[in-house]
Amino acid sequence: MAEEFEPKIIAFLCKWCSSAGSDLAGVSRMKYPPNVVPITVMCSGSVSPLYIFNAFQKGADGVLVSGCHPGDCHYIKGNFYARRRIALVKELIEYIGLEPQRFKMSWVSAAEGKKYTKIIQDFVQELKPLGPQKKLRREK
Amino acid sequence: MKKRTGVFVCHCGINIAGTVDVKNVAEELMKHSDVTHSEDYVYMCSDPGQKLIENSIKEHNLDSVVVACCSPNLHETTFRNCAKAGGINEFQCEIANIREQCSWVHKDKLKATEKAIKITRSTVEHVVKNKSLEPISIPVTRRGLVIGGGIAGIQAALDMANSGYEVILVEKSPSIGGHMIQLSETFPTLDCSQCILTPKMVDVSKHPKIKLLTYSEVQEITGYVGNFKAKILKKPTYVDPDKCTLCDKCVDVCPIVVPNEFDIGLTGRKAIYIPFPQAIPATYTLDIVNCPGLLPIACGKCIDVCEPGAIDYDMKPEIIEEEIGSIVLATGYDLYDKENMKEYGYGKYADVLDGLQFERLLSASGPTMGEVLRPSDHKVPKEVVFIQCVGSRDPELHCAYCSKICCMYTAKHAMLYKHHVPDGQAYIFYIDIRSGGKDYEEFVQRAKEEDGVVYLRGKVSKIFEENGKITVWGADTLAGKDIEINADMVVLATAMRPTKGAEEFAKKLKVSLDKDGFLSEAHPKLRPVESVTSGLFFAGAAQAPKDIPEAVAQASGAAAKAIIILSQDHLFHSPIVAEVSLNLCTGCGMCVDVCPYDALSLKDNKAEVNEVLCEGCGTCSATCLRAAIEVKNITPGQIYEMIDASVGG
Amino acid sequence: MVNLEEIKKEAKNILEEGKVKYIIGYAKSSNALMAAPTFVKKPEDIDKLIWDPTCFQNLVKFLLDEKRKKAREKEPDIRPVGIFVKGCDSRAINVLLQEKFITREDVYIIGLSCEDLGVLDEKKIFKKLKGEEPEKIEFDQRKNIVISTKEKTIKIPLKEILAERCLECTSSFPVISDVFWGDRNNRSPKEPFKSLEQIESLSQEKKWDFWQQQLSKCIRCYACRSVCPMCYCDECVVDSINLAITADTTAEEKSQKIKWIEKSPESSENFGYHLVRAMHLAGRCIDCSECERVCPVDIPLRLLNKKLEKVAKELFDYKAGLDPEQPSLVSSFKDEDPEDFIR
Amino acid sequence: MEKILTKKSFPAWVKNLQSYTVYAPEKQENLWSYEVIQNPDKINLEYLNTVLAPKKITYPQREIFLQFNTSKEGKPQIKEVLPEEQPAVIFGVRPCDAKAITLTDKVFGEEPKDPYYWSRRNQTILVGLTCNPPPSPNCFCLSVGGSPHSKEGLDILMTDMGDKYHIDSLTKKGEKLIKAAENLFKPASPKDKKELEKIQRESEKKIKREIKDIKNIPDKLKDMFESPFWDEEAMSCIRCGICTYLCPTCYCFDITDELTSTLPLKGKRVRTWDTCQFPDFTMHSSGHNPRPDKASRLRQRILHKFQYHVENYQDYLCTGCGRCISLCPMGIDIIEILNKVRDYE
Amino acid sequence: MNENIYIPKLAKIIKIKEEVSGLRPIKTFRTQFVEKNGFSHQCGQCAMLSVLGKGESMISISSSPLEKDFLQFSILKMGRVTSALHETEVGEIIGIRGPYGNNFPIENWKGKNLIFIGGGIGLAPIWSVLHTALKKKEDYGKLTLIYGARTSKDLVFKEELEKLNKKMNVHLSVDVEEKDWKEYVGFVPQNVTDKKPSPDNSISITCGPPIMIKFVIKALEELGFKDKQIYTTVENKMKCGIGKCGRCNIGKHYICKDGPVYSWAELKTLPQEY
Repeated sequence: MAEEFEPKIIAFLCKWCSSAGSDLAGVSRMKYPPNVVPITVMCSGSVSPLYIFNAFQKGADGVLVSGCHPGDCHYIKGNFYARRRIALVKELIEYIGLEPQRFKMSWVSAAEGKKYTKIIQDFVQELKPLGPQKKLRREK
Repeated sequence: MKKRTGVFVCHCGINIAGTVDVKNVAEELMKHSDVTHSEDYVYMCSDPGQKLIENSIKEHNLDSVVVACCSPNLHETTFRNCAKAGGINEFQCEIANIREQCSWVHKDKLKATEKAIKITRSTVEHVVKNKSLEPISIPVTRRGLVIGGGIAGIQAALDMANSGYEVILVEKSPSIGGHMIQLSETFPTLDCSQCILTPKMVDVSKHPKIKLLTYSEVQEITGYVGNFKAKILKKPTYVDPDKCTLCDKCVDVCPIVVPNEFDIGLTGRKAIYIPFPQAIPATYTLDIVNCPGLLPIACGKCIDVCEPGAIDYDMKPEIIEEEIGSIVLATGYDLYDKENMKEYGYGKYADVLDGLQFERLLSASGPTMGEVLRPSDHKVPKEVVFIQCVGSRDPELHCAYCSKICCMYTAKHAMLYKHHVPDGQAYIFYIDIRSGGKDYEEFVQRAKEEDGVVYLRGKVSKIFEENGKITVWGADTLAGKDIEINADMVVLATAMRPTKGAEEFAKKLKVSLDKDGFLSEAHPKLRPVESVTSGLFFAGAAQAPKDIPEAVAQASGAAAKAIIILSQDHLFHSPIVAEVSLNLCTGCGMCVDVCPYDALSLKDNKAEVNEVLCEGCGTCSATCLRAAIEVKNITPGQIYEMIDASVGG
Repeated sequence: MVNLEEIKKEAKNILEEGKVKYIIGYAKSSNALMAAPTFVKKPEDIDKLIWDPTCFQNLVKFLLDEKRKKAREKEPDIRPVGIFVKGCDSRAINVLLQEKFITREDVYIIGLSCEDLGVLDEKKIFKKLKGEEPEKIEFDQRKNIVISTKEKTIKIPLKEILAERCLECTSSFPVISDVFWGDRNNRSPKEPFKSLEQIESLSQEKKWDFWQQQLSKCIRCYACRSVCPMCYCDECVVDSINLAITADTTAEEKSQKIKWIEKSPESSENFGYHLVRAMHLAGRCIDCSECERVCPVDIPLRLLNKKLEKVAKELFDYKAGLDPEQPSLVSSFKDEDPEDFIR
Repeated sequence: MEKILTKKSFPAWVKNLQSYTVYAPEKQENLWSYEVIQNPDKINLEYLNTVLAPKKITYPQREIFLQFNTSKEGKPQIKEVLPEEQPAVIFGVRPCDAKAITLTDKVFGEEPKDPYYWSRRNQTILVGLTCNPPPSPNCFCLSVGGSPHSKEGLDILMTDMGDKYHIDSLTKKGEKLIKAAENLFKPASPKDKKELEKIQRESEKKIKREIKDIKNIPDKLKDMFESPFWDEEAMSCIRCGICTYLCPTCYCFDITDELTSTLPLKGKRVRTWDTCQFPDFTMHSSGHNPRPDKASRLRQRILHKFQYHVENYQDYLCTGCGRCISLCPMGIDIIEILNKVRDYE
Repeated sequence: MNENIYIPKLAKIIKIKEEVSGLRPIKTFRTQFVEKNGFSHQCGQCAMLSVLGKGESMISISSSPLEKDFLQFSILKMGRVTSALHETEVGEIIGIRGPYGNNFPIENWKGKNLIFIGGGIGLAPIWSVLHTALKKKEDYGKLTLIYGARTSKDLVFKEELEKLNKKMNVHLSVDVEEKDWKEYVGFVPQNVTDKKPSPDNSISITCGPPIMIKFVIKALEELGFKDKQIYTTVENKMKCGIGKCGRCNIGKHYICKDGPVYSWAELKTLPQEY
């Protein structure tokens, strides 16, 4: 039997909220699938669309950008810029026909270990039926 | 140059090693061309573990280190210090979080190991492109500036000065004292406001470390934490305080009478005046707006009678430039403009007063020498209606917020009224009573029980004057009936607003304001006295409505924060800051728009980073269309490689 | 009405007075259906200038050349350059002003309203001609185009062959100018984003098939970015053409340049390029649709940029190029920006 | 060997060429392009100029040179990647495009030979079609030594004669194609030949554009290197790659490494088209650029085609297809430029 | 089919020497082919060096063709590939293809005095011909080297230069005055004018930054050198090495094929596009 498809997910987590939230999930020993590799950035506002496209080009099956809730940004308003920018990326990605499920944004505070766990669990579940992302992936 | 990176994989007992094959992680990482050495150990953070890293650095001549262990929040500092001890720059050490983000959240050892390898490799990619950095050192001008001479400003200035730092205290009116000096007695202890404040005012004036600039306004603040420059406009008073003997002759001869601000228009003052008897500095101010003119032909009566020749019509505005290290903003509050409160007859009927006016009526030094008399006919009012929440808690028409102090001062007003007019009757219309605070609830109860103040829960629907009485229509929602009171006087607890002009002033200082126009603190819980701008602190009602003890407490807090800066020769700032590639920058200014710290500006058509202000969030870098700006040690080039490692390619 | 003779008179005046360095306008080219940019330096050459629906090009692009040239000169002539601009072109000038790439003093804007028309779509004409080659064209009363081929002369109502963007244009007159001809009537097309509907209505897979087919044609001649007045970077982020290298750029810096996309015209790389370009034009694209016109392999690039124009309008109420003082789309936000897509 | 093939039989002929990959012009939306043909019944030879010349098949925009694989220890592996053996026939090659292939043949054929080019080229059979009428209003093949019925570079030249094609087989490769379905062809009669001559004569008359006295141009250009002429002509250039990428004769390329994995390091070295019109084409890694502006790059394009190549190979590097004129977004017209050069004083 | 000219041959780095440090570092690499092959070069030729994954860069061969055991390259860290080369260590394997270009016509120079004039890294291509001449000293007349760099720290082959002094005339210079510098201070062309090499029966070979070459030639002309007595090498961006990729041309010449060695007589006739 063929092995079940395991999606590869890149998660850009802001250092102050979402990364701390994922730490909390760890400290609380919550369990989620190991498909996500986190890349901690200073702020969700620093996630350039280039990172997202590049992750897909390099073969990510899903990309998550996660930051502090609006108003809670460690850098005051970085996540507001992120929200606008990511909205554009999301619309564009959908418009060119990439499955919209492959790209997500979330607000995860440092206290939301549970939410982070849930987001990853759901993300993996949603990606599994889609199979590998080949549309934007570079030829190997 | 190719790096010589060491990778150190921690077992954390079974915390990591239970789920992650740490040996395998170490082996896999050895395949990386920049990894010179790789090993695992049971507890990296233990003394022997740290020693091991230190020794490996020396033994293998490493120039960078990745420790794969727990969250960087826990041991980043530990291992960076350890790297430093090994002789390499602390920024050449990065933490791969394979515990919280890996071993603790997974069960499948094979997959967890695979993920741990990716995380660690990603961190190696991060560190190999790290630059060695040194914290940015900022020299500090060890002198403070306090803007606003009310109780908050006075307290902050005294605290800072008593810690041994020079302080400049700037007050826009002719005397310090603020609103507190206008008050009669203070809740809940009913001690006299002037009695407790005047000594502090005197302290300010006498303090060798405090430079007091009254009748002055800060026009511009430039620079950054530790190195601000302030431009202060000192308006001319036309009176030389050194020559003036306070003989009062000038006031006697002055023909001009205008409403007295100190008594909120309940009395008049001359064009040359002392704001109030205990004013600091104790000197006259010639109010140029109301004076007929600075020409002896126009009037010149005061100059004629002034024997010491203290009056000088040629006095010019003066711009004073000061260098300071930290700033406390205590610009205070104003009461809600009477223009907005027409429905209560305020400004229309002489016997409808606001809280501050009533304070003056109660004050022993007030226009009535402490007797409660109606402004209209100087009769003792027998029935007084106090109305709370005038303009507050009314999101549709006025201010949405609670002005916080009105419940207490209204109780105090009613109580003091009863002390002055024992046979009078005090009614208070309220929505609900907010008396959180030490001895506050007891105080309100005392008003109700001992002084028989009648509390009516409900709103007032109409106020009108009839036959020399002020009729108040209202509802008692507890009793469920309409109420009509024919009062002699109505006192409105009007909302507190930020001082007029605060908005403009905030813009000048690039301080952000909240939706109500109060100063916006850096964090509502954890940084309540700090502004987003480093080195700038808030005290008093400028930040939000607050009572005296709160204002004083915050002022001391702000002073302490300001002193933290002043107490150092140099400030150190994280070197993880943005950097502009001048070749690529086209000067579009989008980064300047998004920077929350005003750390970016345009100079010669290129973006320029003020490293001291930059907090390294990187929003500028994602906004820049040309990749002309990036944050050191977390550059797009690093993320690019980290993505590679993270997808396992 | 735009009167060419009046424009020429103005052009002559400003050249004679030395008010401008030269004028960038349109002249006839060897292709009857397309005007060519022309650079008039001498008053006696103004008769070259034309103004009709064949004036496709967004001449604002040439202001970038002018800026580069000025930067190289030791003692540059700082007089402004006169330039013909249509409604869309004027918005490009506004974006350049907004991004401080040019200053208002750099240009003398000769604003020309398209009024109720616009420019031609060559492809639409070719369809009508069914393979015949146009030899001569004339415009009849601003209503029809009269095309003579070897075989015959046909008359086509202009509305039928106007460029798609002109049919969806909401401001067909320059929003910024020094001199102006024509009317300033705001158009309000019923469906300003109609051209997007067809793709938007497709399923995800069909959308992908469409774009995959379109973008795999790309030969990366970069005409789209070369013609775009908003693509003024010396060095494109996705494709480091190293123009920004100077004598003091260190080897380290050069070697660390990121290759976001490869030179190979593979699907992934083509998508990489066009997606990033679309993102970079979000809130900046002024829909001159030059990118689409110049594309030799007919990729409907306008539909990419137009989509983000629509998103910007609908989600953020933002339209590019209307006001040089407004902050850019991505360097601003509103508290109430939508976030229903965020968990 | 001259033969006649009825149009009806044409698909049958193509069907007999199963051992080849068959390319022919195909209309995709609004533009013509050479594509692999699955259904010979659908070949339409009444086509205009394709946007990309058949050079996209003989000299594809991207060619993998080699694959590599390295590790921290041990020596790197390099694997040569030559194009697969796959004989191909291209139908409907315009004589100008065929001539262009002969020009690139010379460049890539000069020692040392380019192995990638030749492994494709050796297996490609070019079946041309006389241009009657010309496929583009900007055709000027006659001016550069070509003609609408030139046989140069072709293996077979077909000429449309109404309901039939005249098939002129020019090389052994061409013969082989005809032999694959010999029974479909019949010999051309003298009448056919006469008609052919007429058609060909007429086809020449249909070429509208020309460069007069082109012979003088190479010499003229020699003295114009420093001329401000180029600044003027290049004013409206936007430095895109259309003119060169679409040119059937332009052959400049770049070689770059592309990674497919970083640990272990794996990737490939590829050749891609490049163009003298891109600013970085000649930029040294120091930042110094011998051709720093668009004027010098336009000059290079013209001089390469009409001076340097003539000096090196005694032929223009231009076959008059007119693509660069038709598709220049700014209306830059090489014929006009050359005419101006000729008249330049 | 012949050998594929685009496939590099593997070569091991057997020695690395840091010549110049700082912001514009230069290292000399000695390489040996992993497998024997027919690679054989002549003075003045170049080779295409590969760092897999980074790309290729054309570098002039600085060792003499008479040296059969290794190939030597002196490389200024400049861009992506040269930076990667600078990161390599002894024992690592790189790719080499070539040799490319023409060569100095040293056979024709027999019996003549040779004057080598170099600036900075420009000594590398000269080094090959200089050493060849040295090895066959008897075939040539007087040998002179005039060489300079910005500062003494930027001079390449410092130790060899010292030894060279015994075998030929060596005149070093630095652009600006510095402590303990006993030789000439000033630009290389000035040093040429100062040292006044005689044009009689001489050939001068010069290489360095374009601006230096220009003024050296002027200085030589003033000293009476004829165009045919002056040789130089030129540089342009190269990719294929065999005159096909179309980018290194100056006029009809492709430097990788028809150059890089030119006599001033030839170079003068070409457009100034390098």
